[in-house]
Amino acid sequence: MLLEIDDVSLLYGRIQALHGISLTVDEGEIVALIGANGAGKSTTMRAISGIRPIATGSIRFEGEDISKLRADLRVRRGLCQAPEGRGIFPGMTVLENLDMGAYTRRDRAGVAQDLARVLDLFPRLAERRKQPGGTLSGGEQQMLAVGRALMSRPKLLLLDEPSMGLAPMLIQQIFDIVTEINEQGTTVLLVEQNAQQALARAHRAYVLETGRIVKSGTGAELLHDPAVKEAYLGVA
Amino acid sequence: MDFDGLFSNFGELTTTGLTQGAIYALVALGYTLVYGVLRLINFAHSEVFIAGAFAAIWTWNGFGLDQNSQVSGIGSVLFYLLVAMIVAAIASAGTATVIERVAYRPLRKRNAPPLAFLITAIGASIAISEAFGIYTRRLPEGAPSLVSSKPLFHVFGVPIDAVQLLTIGAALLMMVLLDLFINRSRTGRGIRAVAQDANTAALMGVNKDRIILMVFIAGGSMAGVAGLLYDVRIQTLTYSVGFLLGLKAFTAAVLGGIGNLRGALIGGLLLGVVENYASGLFGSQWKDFAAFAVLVVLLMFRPTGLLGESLGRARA
Amino acid sequence: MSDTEQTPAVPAQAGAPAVEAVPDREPLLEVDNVTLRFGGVVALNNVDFTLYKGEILGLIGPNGAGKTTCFNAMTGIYQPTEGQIRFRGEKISGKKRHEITQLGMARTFQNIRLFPEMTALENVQVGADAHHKTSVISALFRLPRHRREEREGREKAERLLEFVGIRHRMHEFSRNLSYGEQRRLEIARALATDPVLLCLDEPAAGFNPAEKEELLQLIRQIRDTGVTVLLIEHDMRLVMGVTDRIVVLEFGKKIAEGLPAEVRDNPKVVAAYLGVPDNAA
Amino acid sequence: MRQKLARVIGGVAMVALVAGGTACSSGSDTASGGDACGSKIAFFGALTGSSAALGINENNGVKLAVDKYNKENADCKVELVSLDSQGSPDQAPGLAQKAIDDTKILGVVGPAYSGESEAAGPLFNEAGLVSITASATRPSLADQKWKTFFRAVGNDFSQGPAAGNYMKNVLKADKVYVIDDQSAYGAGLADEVKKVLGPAVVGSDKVQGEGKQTEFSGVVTKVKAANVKAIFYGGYYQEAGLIRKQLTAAGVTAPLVAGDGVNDGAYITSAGQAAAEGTILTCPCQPAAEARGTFVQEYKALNGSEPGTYSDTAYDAANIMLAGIKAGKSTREGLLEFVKGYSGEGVAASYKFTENGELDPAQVKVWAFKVTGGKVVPDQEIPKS
Amino acid sequence: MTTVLERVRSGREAAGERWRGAPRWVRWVLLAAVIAFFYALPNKEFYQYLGPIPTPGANFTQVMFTVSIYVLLAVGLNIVVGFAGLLDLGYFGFFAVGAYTVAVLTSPSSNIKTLWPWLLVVPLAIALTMLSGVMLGTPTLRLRGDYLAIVTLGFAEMIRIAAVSSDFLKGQRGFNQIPHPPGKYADGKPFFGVLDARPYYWLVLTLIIMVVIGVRNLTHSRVGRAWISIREDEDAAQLMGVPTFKFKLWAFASGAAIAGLAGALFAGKQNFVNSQNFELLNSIIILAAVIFGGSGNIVGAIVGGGLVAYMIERFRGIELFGVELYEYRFLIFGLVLVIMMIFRPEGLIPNRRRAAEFKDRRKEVIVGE
Repeated sequence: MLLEIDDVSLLYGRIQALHGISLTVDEGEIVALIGANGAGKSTTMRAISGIRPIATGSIRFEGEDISKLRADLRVRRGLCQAPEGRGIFPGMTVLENLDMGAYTRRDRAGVAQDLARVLDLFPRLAERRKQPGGTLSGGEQQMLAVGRALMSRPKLLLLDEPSMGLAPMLIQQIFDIVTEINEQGTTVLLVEQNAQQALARAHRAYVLETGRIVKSGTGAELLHDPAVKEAYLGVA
Repeated sequence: MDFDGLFSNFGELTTTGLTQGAIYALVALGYTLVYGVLRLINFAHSEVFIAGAFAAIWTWNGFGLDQNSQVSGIGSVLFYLLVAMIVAAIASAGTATVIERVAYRPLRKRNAPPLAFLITAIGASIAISEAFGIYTRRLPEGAPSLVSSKPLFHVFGVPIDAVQLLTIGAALLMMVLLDLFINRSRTGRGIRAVAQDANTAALMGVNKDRIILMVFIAGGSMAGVAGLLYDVRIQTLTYSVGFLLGLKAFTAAVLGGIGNLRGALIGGLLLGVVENYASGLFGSQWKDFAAFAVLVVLLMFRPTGLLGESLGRARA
Repeated sequence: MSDTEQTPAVPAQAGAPAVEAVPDREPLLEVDNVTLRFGGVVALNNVDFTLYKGEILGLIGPNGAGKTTCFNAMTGIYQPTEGQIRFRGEKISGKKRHEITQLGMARTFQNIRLFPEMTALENVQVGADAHHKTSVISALFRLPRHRREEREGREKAERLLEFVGIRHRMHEFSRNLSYGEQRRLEIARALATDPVLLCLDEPAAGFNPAEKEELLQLIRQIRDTGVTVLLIEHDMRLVMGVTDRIVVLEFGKKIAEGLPAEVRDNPKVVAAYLGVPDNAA
Repeated sequence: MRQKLARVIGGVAMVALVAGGTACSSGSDTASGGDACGSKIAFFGALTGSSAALGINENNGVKLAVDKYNKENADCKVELVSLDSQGSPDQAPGLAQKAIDDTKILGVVGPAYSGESEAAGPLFNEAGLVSITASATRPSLADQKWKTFFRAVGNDFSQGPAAGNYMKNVLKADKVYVIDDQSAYGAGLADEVKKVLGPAVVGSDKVQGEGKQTEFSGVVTKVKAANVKAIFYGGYYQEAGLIRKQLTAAGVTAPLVAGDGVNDGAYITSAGQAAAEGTILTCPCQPAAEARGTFVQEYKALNGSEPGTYSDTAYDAANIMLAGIKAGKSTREGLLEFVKGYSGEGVAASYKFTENGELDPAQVKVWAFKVTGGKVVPDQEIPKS
Repeated sequence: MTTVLERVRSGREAAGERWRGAPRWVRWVLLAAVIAFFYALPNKEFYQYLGPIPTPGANFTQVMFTVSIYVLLAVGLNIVVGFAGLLDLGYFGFFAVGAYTVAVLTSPSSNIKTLWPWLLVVPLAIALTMLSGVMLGTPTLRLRGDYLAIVTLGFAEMIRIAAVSSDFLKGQRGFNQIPHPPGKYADGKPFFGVLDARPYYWLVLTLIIMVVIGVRNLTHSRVGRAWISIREDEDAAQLMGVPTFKFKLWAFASGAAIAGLAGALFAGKQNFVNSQNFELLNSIIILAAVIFGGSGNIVGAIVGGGLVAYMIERFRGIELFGVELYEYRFLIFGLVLVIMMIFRPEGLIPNRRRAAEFKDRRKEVIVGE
């Protein structure tokens, strides 16, 4: 078990955003977290990466309880998130942004290798490597965010809405890359609005609703679950 | 208004203004760095400057130099300057670190609102300044005259002396070093990352506490060097001078666009020159008035300063 | 499944217009070829649509499609780079935000923006104050006019809290309300400004189906009191259930406009909004 | 047990008091009784804060006077109360009231500065509490019809013209630059100097006092460009030292002439010996050799430091009051009358007051001092015109 | 430490609850008792029984006058900082405007020699201060947060320099013989004399009560709601139809008016006004006082302003291990500010709303920090 979340609750001020969430991610999996806007998907991600404190419950990574660990130390443990809304450093060039992904790493050779790999995955980024992140288009920023997360060579990659604001072609591309990354050995936890794509690619998935997990199963199961279809795919 | 006073002394007012401005700029960097990363006016930064300035004087005293000593020989002068500079930088960086630890970090741990930070900053500033005042019995301390201010050469008839060269040169050198540090080093990249988006930076594995510490150390060292240059130039130090100088330096930082390193330099130099022109034009008593008037007017037309805000956003 | 025709909604106030879904086609808000750029990013690209009096218009699109940006342009937060927006025939750009509100446009926020340190009642009173004339002087000395307006404002606020169903919580600080209550409070506060047009920005985000159902009823009731509603929403069921017409944005562009049924069957919309099925791009 | 002890001690104290009282009364006239013993005089001035040096000088002078008096009259001591005003007019009324409330306080030496004198004067006047200032030289203080105001030094009208005359006649300066610190004292002095020198003043500038300004490049530049024979500074030693230092550093060699506010050892420390050399300091007082007798030695023995500016005048002011107490004036009215009619010699001057409390102009002597070899040495007495 | 603090906190909360729970008449009686206490305070016959409360180093009545002026200023600044959330670091500048208006128009040493009576000038001083508030606010209130802070600081410093350096404002020479407020005892002696500070104190105390009632009326109205909504979320306030700029200007102007009143009272009592009265440090002390007491709460501001002014004077005349504590008062003041903010950032008597917010904020600390 790579990641194990047990009965996690989280508060925003006095509003409870998560009510006892439990989920697991196994090594080598793609796990998707789907749900409507405001259901608590991104909040879950923030709790895992340590940007928000949890009120109760525990988060274990490779068997170690990391619930009280500082966010940057979680990154050092091999847990890296490409945040929602991309979180590009607008004043840094594409290369510098990618370098930030490798901030915790000291092996120069490995970093260079990964940089080559990322630029290979995203040729657009290679073209714009000297350009400040703020001037990229939405899709390019999304690629940069994913590429940057990869630069830390994470054991578990957390992707928060990688398809947001992207044209269909690009969505396709991003998901292809997610699959490819996964095949290369990175475990992925994916939060998606685009349930169709997410479920199609994921090994397993959880459905969140108002801060609770209401359903879970394999991607295929959920993809064909009529209730899920109606609620999140808009298909009556 | 004394236009004659302004024009006949234009050259010298400019050079002395630039010299003073260089000191403002170095102190302004500290404000700008901390503001860029924490969005906090580090009100106590003026005391960081004073700590360095006193440290330099006390170092010289330790070598048996007082305000009446004459030092000759370029070698020994350089030695004294260098030693005092290192001590001053360490003292200032240390003071800044202590302020961060004692006054700011506990508040960050409690997620206190910005106003609370401002008040602790003011409290720390008053307390440190008073501590120096009580220790020195509120009397001025003299520094030896290490560098001669006899004119070395003339440019367009304006005499340039060694103190001016040293001050402006050292300030520029420190600026370049800081610029390199921020833009080239790994820590510098961390600083810019935290300044632009602290949460995302944490997601990249940046330790915010460590970065904040580095920012205080970097800003503190700059202030320490500024303290040394101040000693060399003015040769006397009173515990209370930090307040106004700090205020001016902050003004300089805002003028240039707070959070913007190059803005701090430009703001500092501009402020030094403008207030000197004003003292030529209206009389020295209106010098500070002019400095603040420039700030107010500028902010009305360019609400984020000359070069605009933010560390890193405009490529630092 | 056009729910609109079969609404049994009880009008909250007397004199509500007929429940007939056909709008009287009097334009209320005209978005006229609006383009908006931030730095290098084009957030809105030549968006063009009209909102008619009395209707509920849905503005939909995937996350990041520019819906909220469009909203912000309409409420005067952003100035369009090109094109213009007219509300009740008047140009929006150049108007101060509170003037736009006083002109009759009110909104809620995607990420709730109440005044957390005010009670629920006070929050709504702030909205009601939009049409009050009390001066500082009359407030200072508690002159009769101030007291009258204060009483009226309070009564109105209580009525609206009753309307959205959280009157029993009116003395709580808004930050202490539950998520659903906060969403309702935002609507009450917006209604307190006596809007002609109410803009709701993802009011159902974070709601469970039962809560969504209640919201649906509430939106209909609001429309039935004569208020035109612009609704940004993700939840297709909600949008399909309540709107008269739908505008679809994607990637800052309008890709479709029409009746809910038409929109739902539009292949472009299906592709963009519902997600591209694997191996179908 | 404890209570008993307290009672015993109290009893002893009472006896001592009564004994002291009778001992004293035997030596003085019977009318005002023996309760002049155990009375107090107050010193009023800055003892902390940025303008404390002057106040400390004066307080030490008063301390010496009281100390000497108590040694000579061991059976009838007088107590000194020091009130720290920080030189701020804000604080002055509260402290003045404090002095007034204490009915044992018969007279006040001070207030030291003109500003606080303005604020405290009306209270003293109302309460009939006599005050002799040893250093507040603003002329207008004497014009406010305060019955209780006395000044043990000449005002700015005496010192200013003298300084001007010195520059004109002794230094033969035909070009003078005048700087002041905008303080009541400094600006007043500078105005008088300007009046005397007339067209010889080729430029003037103002700086900020009270330690607010340390960087004088603007002034220095202008002085340098004016190429003058002498520079006059109206203000206090702290800024004077800095200005002198920065002027010398910039290569200006013309001598600095300043008033008694700069006449303090701290000036030389602040300017540095080399730069301070040759500075002319005027003072409406006489040099030690003239009349000071053993004052300097005694002052040093008591306070451990050299007397500074106004230490002597404060000493004299205190002695005037002590003479009154010695003469048995045990009420405020009595002491006030005594001071009004006083005439006698002090270490700094001879004292006699005019109708509105000024030092009799005939008694005002202005001397010029010169910084030589790191010390302030007397130069010459300046004739009044 | 924490437990003591917790106990103090819970005790205070309990007291607050009891206060709110008490019947109306009980509250009125208590309030009347407190007010009566403060009216009685400067009488020697009363305060001599109060043990360590009277200041040993200065006349207590005079100190109480200073304290009351600070309280008035704190109440005024609380409108600007506490309610409208505008960080004003130069508030004391308005005090200076008020005091100088009185000085210039009444003092015989003024250039214009109008020699008007004090009472006539007071409304003028308030009006002029309000006007200066509007003049400062109009261009600067578009700036936000820290920029506003530095600009107000700059303005206050400009006022001070103008006071020091301009001929018209007489600099350090100042204005003397400023008239006192009118009023005579039966025997013809002036009520507001030179020696007795009590009438001045009573006057300020009465005005404080009136001002507090006025401020309360404002905060319980549309105006107060507008201020708080601006503080909470300026954008949302605008979108709810609040003319934010107008109300920010009103906050500035009302705050300024109160400072102007304080300045006029000060000048009338002090008899003498010069540039030394207006140090920048005063602005900072008052801001600290408001935050210290509990910004956004009128009672908090009163307590903060009173305590800070009183504490600074209280150190006078105390010797500890042979050193006069007065010398250390600002050192102690600075340290108290730091410690206070760390352990109680919401202030001594926070607004109920604020207290809850701070509690929640503490829970939301980022992990590991």
